Amino acid sequence: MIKKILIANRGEIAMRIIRSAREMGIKTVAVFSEADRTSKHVSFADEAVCIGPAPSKESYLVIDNVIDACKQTKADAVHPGYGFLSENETFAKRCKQEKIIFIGPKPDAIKKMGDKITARKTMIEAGVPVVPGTKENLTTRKKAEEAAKKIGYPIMVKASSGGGGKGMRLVNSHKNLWEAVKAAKSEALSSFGDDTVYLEKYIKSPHHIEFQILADKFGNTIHLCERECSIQRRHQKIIEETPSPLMTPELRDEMGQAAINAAKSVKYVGAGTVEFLVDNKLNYYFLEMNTRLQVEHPITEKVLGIDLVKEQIKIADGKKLTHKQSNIVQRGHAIECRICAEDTHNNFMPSPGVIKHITEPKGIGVRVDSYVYDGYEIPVHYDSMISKLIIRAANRKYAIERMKRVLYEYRISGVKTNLGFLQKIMDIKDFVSGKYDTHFIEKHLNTLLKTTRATKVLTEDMAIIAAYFDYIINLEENKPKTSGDTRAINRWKEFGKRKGVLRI
Amino acid sequence: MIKKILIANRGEIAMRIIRSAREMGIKTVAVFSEADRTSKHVSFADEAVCIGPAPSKESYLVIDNVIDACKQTKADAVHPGYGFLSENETFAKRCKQEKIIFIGPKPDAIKKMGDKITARKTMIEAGVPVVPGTKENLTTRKKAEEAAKKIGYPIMVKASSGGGGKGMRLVNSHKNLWEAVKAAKSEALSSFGDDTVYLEKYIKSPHHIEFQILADKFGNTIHLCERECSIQRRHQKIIEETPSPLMTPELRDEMGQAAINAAKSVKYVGAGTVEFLVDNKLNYYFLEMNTRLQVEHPITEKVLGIDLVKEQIKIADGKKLTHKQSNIVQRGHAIECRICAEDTHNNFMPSPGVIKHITEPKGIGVRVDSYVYDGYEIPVHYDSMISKLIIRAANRKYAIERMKRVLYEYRISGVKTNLGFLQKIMDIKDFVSGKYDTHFIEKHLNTLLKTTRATKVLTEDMAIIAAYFDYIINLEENKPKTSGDTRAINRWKEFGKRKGVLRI
Amino acid sequence: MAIEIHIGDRIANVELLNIDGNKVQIEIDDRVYDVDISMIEHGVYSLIYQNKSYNLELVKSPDDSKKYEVSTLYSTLPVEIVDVHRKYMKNRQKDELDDGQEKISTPMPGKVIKIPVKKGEKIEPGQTVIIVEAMKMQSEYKVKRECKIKDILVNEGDTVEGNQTLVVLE
Amino acid sequence: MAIEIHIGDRIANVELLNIDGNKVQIEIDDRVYDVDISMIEHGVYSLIYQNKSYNLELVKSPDDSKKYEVSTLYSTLPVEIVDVHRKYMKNRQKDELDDGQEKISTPMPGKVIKIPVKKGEKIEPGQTVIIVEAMKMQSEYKVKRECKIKDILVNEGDTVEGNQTLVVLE
Repeated sequence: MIKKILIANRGEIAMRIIRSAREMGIKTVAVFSEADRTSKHVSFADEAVCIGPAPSKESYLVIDNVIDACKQTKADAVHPGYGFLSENETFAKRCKQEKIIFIGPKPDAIKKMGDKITARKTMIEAGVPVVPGTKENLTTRKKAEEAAKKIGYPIMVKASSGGGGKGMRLVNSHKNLWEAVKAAKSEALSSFGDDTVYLEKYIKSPHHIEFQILADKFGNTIHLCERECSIQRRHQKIIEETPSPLMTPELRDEMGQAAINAAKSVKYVGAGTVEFLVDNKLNYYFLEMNTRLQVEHPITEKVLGIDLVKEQIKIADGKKLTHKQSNIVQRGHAIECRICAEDTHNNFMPSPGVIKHITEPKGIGVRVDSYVYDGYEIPVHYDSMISKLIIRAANRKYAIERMKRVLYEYRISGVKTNLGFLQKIMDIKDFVSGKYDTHFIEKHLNTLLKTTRATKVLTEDMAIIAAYFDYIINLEENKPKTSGDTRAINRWKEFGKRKGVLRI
Repeated sequence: MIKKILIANRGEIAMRIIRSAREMGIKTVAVFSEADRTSKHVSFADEAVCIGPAPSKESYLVIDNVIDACKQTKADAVHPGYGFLSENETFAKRCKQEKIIFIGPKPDAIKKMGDKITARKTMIEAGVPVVPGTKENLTTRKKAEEAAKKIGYPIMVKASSGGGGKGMRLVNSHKNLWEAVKAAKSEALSSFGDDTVYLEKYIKSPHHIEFQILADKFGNTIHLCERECSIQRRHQKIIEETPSPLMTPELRDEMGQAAINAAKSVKYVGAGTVEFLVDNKLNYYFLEMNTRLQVEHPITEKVLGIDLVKEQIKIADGKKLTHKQSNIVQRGHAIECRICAEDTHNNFMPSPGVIKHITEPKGIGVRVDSYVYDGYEIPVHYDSMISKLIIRAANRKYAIERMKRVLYEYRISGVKTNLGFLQKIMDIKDFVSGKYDTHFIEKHLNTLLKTTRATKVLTEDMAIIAAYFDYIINLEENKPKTSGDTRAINRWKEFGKRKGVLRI
Repeated sequence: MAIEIHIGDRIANVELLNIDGNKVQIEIDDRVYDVDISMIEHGVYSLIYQNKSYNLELVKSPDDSKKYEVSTLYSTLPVEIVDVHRKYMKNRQKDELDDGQEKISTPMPGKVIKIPVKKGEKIEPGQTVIIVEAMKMQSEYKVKRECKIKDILVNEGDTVEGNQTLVVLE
Repeated sequence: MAIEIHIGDRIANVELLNIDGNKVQIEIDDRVYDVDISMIEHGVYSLIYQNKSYNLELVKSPDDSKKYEVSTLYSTLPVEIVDVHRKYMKNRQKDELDDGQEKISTPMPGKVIKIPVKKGEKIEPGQTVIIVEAMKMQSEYKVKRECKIKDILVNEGDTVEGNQTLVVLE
């Protein structure tokens, strides 16, 4: 029985894991870098260990330090969250050596799915459709051109160890091919230390649809339906929904079975996600498998009523799956928006800083997974995602209405966020009708970046009045105090008591 | 089509109604008393109208003022919430006269269900089981004693217009009967202006179980399963759950059908609740019908995925029900705790005041319906309930684990609350095993009021250290300022920068 | 110099030994603690001691900057900083309390419903002096000893503050 | 005396006419408003005007107590209080801006990755002067005009604050 879990992560996902562990009566250990002493996961966990300086490479990514923290606190299991060490084969192996339960798949599954060419080969053997392309590293111009001819242009050149859009090139014709391959190889070598690249047919109007998988140690593997993740900027998802507007019950069964086959082919254990590209004709192709919990896992939890972190822990503890495939039915519709501290008008550049005031949306069907608070300074060292806004409603129409309501209810001041950008997406016709692919943001960027519709003079005037009074109250505040009460609200009341005409 | 709803209420229920109306694109109007200018529903609504001084009798209960506010703002519908005017036949009639849509049943249904003797008679005619007892007002000693003999002791004397435990007497034997009747009559007259009382058999170990009803204007009536509400203090519910631990699928069907029959017998339209007493042998008896939304409606929303306020509005707008009885299936388990500003050690006496700081629980399966915020002063004029904590999980065991987690995560400082009392209930064996009736709080009161288990010296020492530093920082603060930065956290940082030994 | 801090019934002697950024060394009775302390939000402190993480929320008494309620995850503790002046006052207060009940006040704001006694009236133990209503609930305030109504400071129908003296006894 | 308040491009003349508790009378340009104004939380105001409820959240600029961002339910507006001194400064600043770019700074904190120029070096329009990384994203800062590197105030590997001057041009 797992008694104490160390969470080798930070931010909202550390909070999320602590919550489920606490419900199960399991103690939790937070690790933190020197930049994260005031992060919420540190004070929220039962124990906390500092594992190094601010940069991830010197703290969250240092396997020795994480293992040390486990030993110090006698944690018998590690949950890696997403990012950081979550898909690191060496870390998973090391945990095994040290007899610490790694809450995730076996090192071999991580390895096989981590290398794209190996994954492609494994899928082909398992009968899972992959995008037509090559199975080997491209070494000569001749081989590359022959392979490309077979596949047909346009073609994608991809790095085998790649991710996040790096080491990728789109090639439209024969004459640019070899140059693109060379460029991709050079970028891949400098980014991932591996220049292996391969070719894939370019899928037009692709939809990014993924299937959640759960597998126990006894070979029972089920899928928990799909998530539609085509709304992306800079190759990163910002809105996910389930069910996918593109999905049919038949296709769900078929793709779900393909995802199960993919997982079984690497003897997968735990929670994982099989990502597919789907074209407009509903042809689907294996893209990659993420051997960890996904950022967007809560939308699955919302429509299925299942706690995925609890399931992960139970599986790691050697328990059998209690859910059967036949009982997995989505109810209603869920959407997630990722709230990022970023400047949408400046190429989505991160915008860290001090959060002045947060008002989080509440009420029916809303879940906010966040880790920031009033006065918190977002560190410059890590990701710009500060919160996930997840809603569920009875159907897709209601879900969009609810997401609009909560996006307007959400207020974050002090840093720039993408809240306004997300609000506008909810009004775009293609989104409302569910007709979109991964080109959505690109296609609608002009509309999305347009300055907010003209505000009415009346609203402007109210803003002027509020600013005017705040300014005056602050002038008063800087005068010598007559009262000991420093609560702003009472200062205001005192200010209001003075009847008569005030002139400045 | 309803375009603008005035919410004739305050607090969390006003917020809850505004949220659903906003999702439907309907404008909202808040009304407020002079004591509620800074209440959240006022700034949250699109419009706001002051309807009188602090006491409810001079504001929220004044029909003319509410109708005036509707006319001023051209609201075409009124949602009465719960309490205040929600079960006031005169108000419902007046709305009809003024051509304002009253979001609730017709005045006649309110009237019939509002008078307990009339309700009992109506139920008997409709074939709904009622507690054995009398159907007429008791006027003479002889009649009372004859009727009591037929029913058998112990017996309850109840006021026909009664509620909240007033005008009720338990009688164990013949010789105390007439005295109890006279006492109940006198109390009923002074409390409700009506001395009509009747007799009912006293049900031992009663469970309070209610069924949610939805009915449209076309005669379609369905039930939305039960809520178990037996955990009560001072005759008021504090914890509700669904499904009821007592329920069987057969009993659910039977009682659900009885609830539907009860609603149909008064041509009920809208959302309503039929309350039953159930004994340990699963005999059930009609208790009363609440012709409005209940405080505890969110647990039904959680297990069914249906927005009850949206349903109310759609029905009032003349839409047909879209849900079918066969599709109404509870998924998982939901619990609600009512968070009250009260002194549990002093007979649950209300404890209003200024809220200093709130940390609301978050994460998977949690919903908090509240209206208070940091610095808000709870008015002395209204109810002491400041928040509702609602959770859902896959089963009852997980639900209790989750409720424990979120009760500890919830922090409210500045006023006394019942959070600690609720935490203890989650540990009581009878609650955990689901074996409880309406005597639960009474039975376990001693355990529930025991001072929290002894804190460890280590924890005490940590509390001492925190208090020590806070005290020192505040001493520093009162010295002339050297920095313009007034944020406490930065003062702390400055304080920390000074290395070396500090002596006081 | 060490100071005295009361926590419930316990009296602890506290001395700060060293401070270096967030790391402090502090002695409580005979135990020396090396603690990493940080203020997270206003009044919310995070302490880490031997890897254990403590999240403590402090509420200062509105009337008294030396009295706190400190909430941990599982309990709320009353803490009071005691200096020399405070010690003298505490002893004095104790003497006064021994003399018995001197006034009637309510712990919370409310409305005076009824005052069934008059100024100068002699009353018996257990007799009701005033009835106050708050949030729909009425509370009767009774005297514990035989005494005389020295003064009545409020009228029926008045709205009163928490801890306001309503009736003075002698 | 009226004061000037800028909101985006608009310049409004504002004069407070009367104040009575929460009720204020204020003139903006030619319109007179009777408004019920209340501070709810720190920096959050509730205004009621002709029954319309406005919930406005104000964020003061950290560097400038006269600059605000005011958020309504649907938009965020830049508001600036302008007095005589401020007016003079604004005009002066405008003149300076016309002279062109004088320094390179970054809008957010980050880490200096590379400085491909040297002090005293003459550079062309569009040439990269410094590369700064924040939150896994690198940004190149380029010059708009032909100029000379007057001074470099940071080193490669340095952590920099938002709005800190990194390189001075001439």
